[in-house]
Amino acid sequence: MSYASTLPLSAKKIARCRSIARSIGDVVADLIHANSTFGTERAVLRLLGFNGALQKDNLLFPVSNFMVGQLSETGRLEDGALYWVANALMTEKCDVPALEQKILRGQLDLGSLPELPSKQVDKFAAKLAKDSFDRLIRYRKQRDKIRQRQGDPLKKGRPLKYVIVATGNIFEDVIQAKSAALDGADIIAVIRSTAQSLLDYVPQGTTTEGFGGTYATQANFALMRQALDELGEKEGRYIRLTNYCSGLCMSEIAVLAAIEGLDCLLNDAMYGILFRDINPRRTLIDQHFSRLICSVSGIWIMTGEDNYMKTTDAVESGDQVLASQFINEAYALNAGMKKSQMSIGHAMEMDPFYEKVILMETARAQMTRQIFPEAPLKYMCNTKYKTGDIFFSHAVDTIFNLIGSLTNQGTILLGMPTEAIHTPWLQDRTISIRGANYILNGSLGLSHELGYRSDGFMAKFAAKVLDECVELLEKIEKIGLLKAIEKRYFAGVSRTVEGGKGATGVFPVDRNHYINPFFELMGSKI
Amino acid sequence: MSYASTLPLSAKKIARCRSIARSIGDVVADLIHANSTFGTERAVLRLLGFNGALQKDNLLFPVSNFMVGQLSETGRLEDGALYWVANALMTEKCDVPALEQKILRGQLDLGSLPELPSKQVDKFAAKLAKDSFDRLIRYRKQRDKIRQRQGDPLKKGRPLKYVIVATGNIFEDVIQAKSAALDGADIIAVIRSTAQSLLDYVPQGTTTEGFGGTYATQANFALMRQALDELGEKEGRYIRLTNYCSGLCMSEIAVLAAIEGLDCLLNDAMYGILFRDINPRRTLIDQHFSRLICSVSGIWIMTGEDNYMKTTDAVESGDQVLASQFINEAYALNAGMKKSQMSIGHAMEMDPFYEKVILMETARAQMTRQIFPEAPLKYMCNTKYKTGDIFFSHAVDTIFNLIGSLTNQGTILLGMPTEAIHTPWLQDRTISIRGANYILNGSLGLSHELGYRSDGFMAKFAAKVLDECVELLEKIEKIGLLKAIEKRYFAGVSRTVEGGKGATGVFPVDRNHYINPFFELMGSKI
Amino acid sequence: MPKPVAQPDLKNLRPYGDTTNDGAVQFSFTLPVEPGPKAREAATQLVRKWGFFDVKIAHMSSAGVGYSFIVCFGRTELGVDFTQIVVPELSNEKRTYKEIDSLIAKEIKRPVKVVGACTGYDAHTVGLDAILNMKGFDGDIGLERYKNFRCVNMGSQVPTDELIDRAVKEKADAILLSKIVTQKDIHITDMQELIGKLKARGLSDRFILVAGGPRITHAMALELGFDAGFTIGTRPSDVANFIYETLRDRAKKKKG
Amino acid sequence: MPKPVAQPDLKNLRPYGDTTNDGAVQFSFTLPVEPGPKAREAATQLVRKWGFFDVKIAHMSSAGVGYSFIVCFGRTELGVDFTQIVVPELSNEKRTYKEIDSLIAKEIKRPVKVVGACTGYDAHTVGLDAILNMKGFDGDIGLERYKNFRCVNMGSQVPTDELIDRAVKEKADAILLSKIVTQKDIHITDMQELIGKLKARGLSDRFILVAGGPRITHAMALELGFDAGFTIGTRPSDVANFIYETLRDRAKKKKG
Ligand code: B12
Ligand code: B12
Ligand SMILES: Cc1ncc(COP(=O)(O)O)c(C=O)c1O
Ligand SMILES: Cc1ncc(COP(=O)(O)O)c(C=O)c1O
Repeated sequence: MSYASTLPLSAKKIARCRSIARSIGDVVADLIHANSTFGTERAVLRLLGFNGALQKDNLLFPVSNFMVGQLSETGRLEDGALYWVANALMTEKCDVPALEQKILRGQLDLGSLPELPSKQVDKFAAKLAKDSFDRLIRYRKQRDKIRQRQGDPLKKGRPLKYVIVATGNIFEDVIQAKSAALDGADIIAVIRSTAQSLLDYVPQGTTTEGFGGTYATQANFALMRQALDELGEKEGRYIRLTNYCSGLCMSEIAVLAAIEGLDCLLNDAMYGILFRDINPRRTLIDQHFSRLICSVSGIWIMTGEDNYMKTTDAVESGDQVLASQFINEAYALNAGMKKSQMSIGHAMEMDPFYEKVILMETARAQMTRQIFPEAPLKYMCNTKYKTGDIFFSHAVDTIFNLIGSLTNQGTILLGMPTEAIHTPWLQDRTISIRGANYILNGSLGLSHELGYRSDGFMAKFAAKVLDECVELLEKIEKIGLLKAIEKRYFAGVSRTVEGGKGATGVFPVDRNHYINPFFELMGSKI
Repeated sequence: MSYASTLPLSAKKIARCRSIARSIGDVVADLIHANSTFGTERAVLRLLGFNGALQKDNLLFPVSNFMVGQLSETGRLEDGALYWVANALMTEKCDVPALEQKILRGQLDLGSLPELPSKQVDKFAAKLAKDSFDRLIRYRKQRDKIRQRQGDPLKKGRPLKYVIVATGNIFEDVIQAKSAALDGADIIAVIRSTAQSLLDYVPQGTTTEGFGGTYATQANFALMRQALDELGEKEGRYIRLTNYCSGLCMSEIAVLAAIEGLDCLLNDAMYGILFRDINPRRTLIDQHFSRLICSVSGIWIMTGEDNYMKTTDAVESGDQVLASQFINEAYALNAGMKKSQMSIGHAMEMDPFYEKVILMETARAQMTRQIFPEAPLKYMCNTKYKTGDIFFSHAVDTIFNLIGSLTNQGTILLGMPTEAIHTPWLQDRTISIRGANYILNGSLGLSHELGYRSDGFMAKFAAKVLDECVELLEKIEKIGLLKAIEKRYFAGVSRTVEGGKGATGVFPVDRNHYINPFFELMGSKI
Repeated sequence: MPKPVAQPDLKNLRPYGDTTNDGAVQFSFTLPVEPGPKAREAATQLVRKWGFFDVKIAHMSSAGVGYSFIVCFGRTELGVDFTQIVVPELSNEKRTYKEIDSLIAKEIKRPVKVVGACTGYDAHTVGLDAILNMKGFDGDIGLERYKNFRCVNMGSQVPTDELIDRAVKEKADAILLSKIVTQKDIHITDMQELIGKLKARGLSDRFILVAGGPRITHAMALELGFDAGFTIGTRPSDVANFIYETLRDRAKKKKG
Repeated sequence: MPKPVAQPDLKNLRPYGDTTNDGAVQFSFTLPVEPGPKAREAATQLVRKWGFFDVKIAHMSSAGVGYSFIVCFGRTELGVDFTQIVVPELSNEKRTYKEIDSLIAKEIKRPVKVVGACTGYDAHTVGLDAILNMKGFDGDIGLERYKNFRCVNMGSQVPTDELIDRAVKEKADAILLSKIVTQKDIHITDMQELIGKLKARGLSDRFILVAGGPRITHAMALELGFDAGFTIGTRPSDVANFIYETLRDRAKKKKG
């Protein structure tokens, strides 16, 4: 019997997967090149500073939506929102806040404002973009400094402990988040209210009413960020904050997160398509811009492959997960992102009553670790097979934590004993974090102690996933990603190119006039 | 880095330990040769069939105690109880039940009965012993048959799941035991009432009042055995039953267990001395006879080294545990016991908050596995560091189960979430067994999948324990076991040769007249 | 000879720890005060106030910012009369998909049509898919694979009106509604919405109405106006059988 | 602008789940009936009867021979007035062993003598040893290692009379009693026995009486006639400090 510190995986096959994924990415590049979306244009506006809102239907309605509406009505949007903002600032001879005020007060319509010579406008637009970009860089540096000053737990080289808060009320969330951090959590995820991803605007202000989560708003981000910064300062341990960057406002959320100092964002190239029935083109275009923003802001993206195993059997769907990981990686590379920012997602979602389930889960986790060696992998606990037996649930989570430690995952999304019942109570998180503290401390160094048998069950299991992934990617390459999605290659879900929400928010750009200098500033490879 | 399926442990050092342990055993052999005890003689009586009782102080007082009392008062005991029973049966011309009746009715005093020629008595005594011995063998065969017919879970080669019941009421115990078995337990241990080990007689009858446990009586054994046999028959899975064979009635319990078809007995050469302050000579003599009985009855002995870590720090006391294991093994070999009957004990008793505690526990468990390859090791869960946090407790138990599976322990004494609070409720056992079922099923084959790094932390940790054990055994050999016990070599407890309970029950035998043919019949090596 | 153990008191059914009728219960909760003797006393008094005795605070530790996490145990004599409990139960008949298929062929004499959806903002389709999709659940094949079922699975986030429109259009025999998210009782609101809108459109008795989800009980579904409610562990054949039996019984009633 | 979160209601202190004052509690218990809709209903009614609302039976599974294991959640408005809770608390002063040693030297001016034991059939010595033995507990050294403590540790299973005899013989300042087993309230019985026998022998005020164990609280110890009770997590220096302070205060009283 021979053992080694790694599972035997064919380097050639891994390289083959990467190269197919790159070519799948190239096809999507054309789409992105030729089109933009309402979401992307709103994100541009937000980058420029248009983050105010007007009262509408008892909700605060963002000015960026309003502006894109004005431009789209008169067909001006195909030149890019930036162009017309630059034009307006020049005609009105005012700055962004003043312009925003005028728009909010209904004194100005971007769609009908007189047009200045395009050369001048382009030049001014470039300057505006550069200023905004510089601002982002300043935010990033400021954040880096805070992280360093407070002490970054990442440096310990151990999995970060990630927990969610989801009371629906940002003020309760703050209590719960601070408590979790004090108990030992490293990353706080504020879960969004059910179906926020389907809203075609970002709600505004601090909010106290959500279903199964709390609205992602700039004000909520700021409130939570401040609370965690204060705690981090006191405890001498930096606490990361994350939220969801999916849905119809993907890239806008990225902007707000960058401004408010979030550290990570749940962001996936296909999640919205598959799980939220968002138009595929809309999603693919938006994800690119959102990743450009994350990339330059030092924000980790956390991909959503864990979700695939919720609608398929995890034992069988390993190839899909892996294929998607390669695709997510390729798309992130297109956005100029560093591998160390790619928190590639996967999960422990097999039925705990399967024979050898612990072997299969370990093999899968280790395989993922080896294939994405630089990524701060995001490893998600078992959720689907959780039942109301909170004790059993805790046992499953304990094994999850151990596998996470053994296979050196970057971040472990801690399981909650009450996963099958309610969004976590304060004590659920306490129980969960105490368990994880025990495992991470007690198994320190375990990954250096044990070797994998080279001809064992685990080695074969992992090799099979890789083999199947090569096949799957080859099939996808042949028919194209969009066709593959239609044919249920991922998560057993079918979506068509024209279907889904937000399709009308995609528009072809006028390649001669359209400007979005952020692409270049942010290092887009597209 | 190199890995292997085992930890690198010096075979030479292991052999050295065994040889010292044997010599420590030889010294004790002299003690056993020259002495007997009240307990041993009562066990002889019980083997012969004297298991009735008389009412005394509202409790049933065993006839065997009464008979030993009669013999001891007139100095006849030094010839052995068997001798005088044979004499009585011959003078009275009756059988055992009739003789027992006469004694119970107070019609007969063994101490003053006329004495027949010793040759005749010896011969008849030999026949009596042979008959009793044959009866034991019949019980054993009957049990073997039941085990085989119902299906022995031992054959699956996986750790057996051991749980305790301890309501204090044998009828509740039966409900709880059957429930545990149905949930998946393989071995049921009925915990004895607090301090039964200090009683110098075995209580009689079914009992419903105990503190933290239920009295070990023949009737209780029978009731539980029947319940488990019925369930085993229905479920097609044999359920083992165990109890405690320690204290002042060590060998008597062994007899009753053999008669009533128990499968295992908690039985340790030193437990009574160290933890119950029972006289060392008394314990060492009794343990030998109890093991002879277990040996021929096919009963596993389960040794009590887990206890050492309760009064010392488990990280530091590995050498004591290992030394005691070697000594227990040597003593069991002296009783002619097969290694496959020696359920050598150890435990996972380190503070769960120690860094690398999981590595240390795994190394220890694997080391024990390698040193006693044929023994159905008894591996005990964490108890001392359990707190009232039942969730944390369950997490610790989950890891215990995994280590038990990984290192192929023979029996795992499942932890209870409520260990720090009360003797288990029905649901505590359900929770515990469900967790263990998950782990044992999910980690099937894990021990064949992972290798140990040969120069790692675990390898060094285990090697150090072995090194220290050699040293410790050498010191013990030099000063003798009894002196070593006095000097707190084990569990940090000091006991003197003359001190402790039951010392007066030890008496020198008259080597010319004393007979106990069971020694030979049962294959004693002493 | 001691008496054997007492029997469970069904007239005053209480929990069981290790002594029959001991009323033993485990609790855990969090108090918004720092741990310490005062919090311990508060916890003890609290559990006593809830009607428990033999209260043992087994664990108290600091949880987060100024909270105490408490595990405790207590006993009670407050039970319920089990002999008086009546709950509507679904038919106990367990039939295989083949049996159901052939019973439909024989007795209903046409394929049965069902339309299923997760309405409102609920995006949890796994439960409904488990019932409808070919693959089924727990080794029991889904309705789509029955010869005599025609299924439309509308998926998630379906507005109630669209579900009704589709059921009308397909001339469905049954509507299958899945509700997983229960926060703020949204599952009840959405179930009521279906009933209300059917009524408003005069379709109250048109379809067999079946609801399902982890927090749905048969009794509660009946109360809201559904014909059945299915919860955790439901297998497709349970649902198929219920629909078959209901159609059969309704046909009989019409005749009789 | 929405209002920030409510404050915990200390006048009616209730548990906290995820919304301040929500009264959220987790339960688990076992019912002596087979699982099923009837048992589920019984469990729901039971928890409601105990005064809880929003009762969710999260889990019910078969446990053993005819029992149901239940996990559930509920909410309550029944709280306690935290502002009215008063518990006797031990001195909050935390002193190191060196400080205590030198205070004894300065103020008591002689070594302090203590005799400790586990009485009755209790054989759990780890707790008492943790306080007395050199090694101590949790990084805090034991009383034996203090310069100004003289300790006798009688170990386990000590008859109460022997403990008193020894304390008299040693002219002890304090008796340390450890009680770990609590089944059938044996710890209370044994604690009362010590108090009773001391009284009978006219020694009621002779010793500082200290009890310890996982189910012992300071309040309960006071009630039974002890001077202090120590529970889980006690460190030797807590005990040393209490004994020192009590001796000091008694000396003062005598003088004053
Ligand atoms: C998978 C999952 C998801 C997936 C769903 C993917 C999909 N396409 O379904 C994703 C990741 C998308 C997701 C998202 C969210 N989820 Co979710 N999710 C789960 C999870 C882990 C498993 C659910 C599941 O699939 N169970 C397996 C199936 C087979 O069981 P089942 O649904 O009970 O179905 C059975 C029966 O109930 C019955 N049945 C069900 N429906 C029907 C219908 C009929 C007609 C019949 C006859 C029977 C029937 O039969 C089925 C088979 O036996 C649960 C936690 C858990 N373990 O339960 C949380 C959970 C349901 N989710 C939750 C939440 C809050 C969310 C989010 C709102 C979180 C957020 N803010 O982002 C989002 C948004 C979802 C939305 N808009 O609805 C909460 C709900 C809390 C509550 N009680 O309200 C849960 C309990 C997790 C938690 N503890 O917070 N989730
Ligand atoms: C170790 C142990 C044993 C060892 C004891 C070895 C020894 N020499 O002490 C052995 C194996 C012998 C044993 C046997 C039994 N045990 Co035991 N044992 C335990 C265990 C696992 C740990 C106790 C412990 O050492 N804790 C660590 C110490 C440091 O904590 P502590 O005792 O609480 O002490 C601290 C404080 O309480 C305080 N303190 C304690 N005493 C004192 C005294 C003074 C003066 C002061 C100031 C402070 C103080 O300070 C200490 C330090 O902070 C517990 C379970 C658990 N995890 O609690 C069961 C437990 C206590 N045992 C139990 C039982 C039932 C038994 C048996 C009766 C079982 C049986 N039928 O055989 C036997 C018989 C024992 C007997 N006759 O008393 C039950 C008690 C149930 C109950 N509530 O009544 C428990 C809770 C296990 C269970 N769930 O069933 N046990
Ligand atoms: C990448 C990603 N985005 C978003 C979400 C959350 O869902 P929603 O679409 O409701 O924001 C998830 C959930 O797991 C996710 O993985
Ligand atoms: C070998 C052995 N005997 C007996 C006991 C039980 O104690 P008691 O002496 O109270 O029977 C134990 C406890 O672990 C043990 O290990």
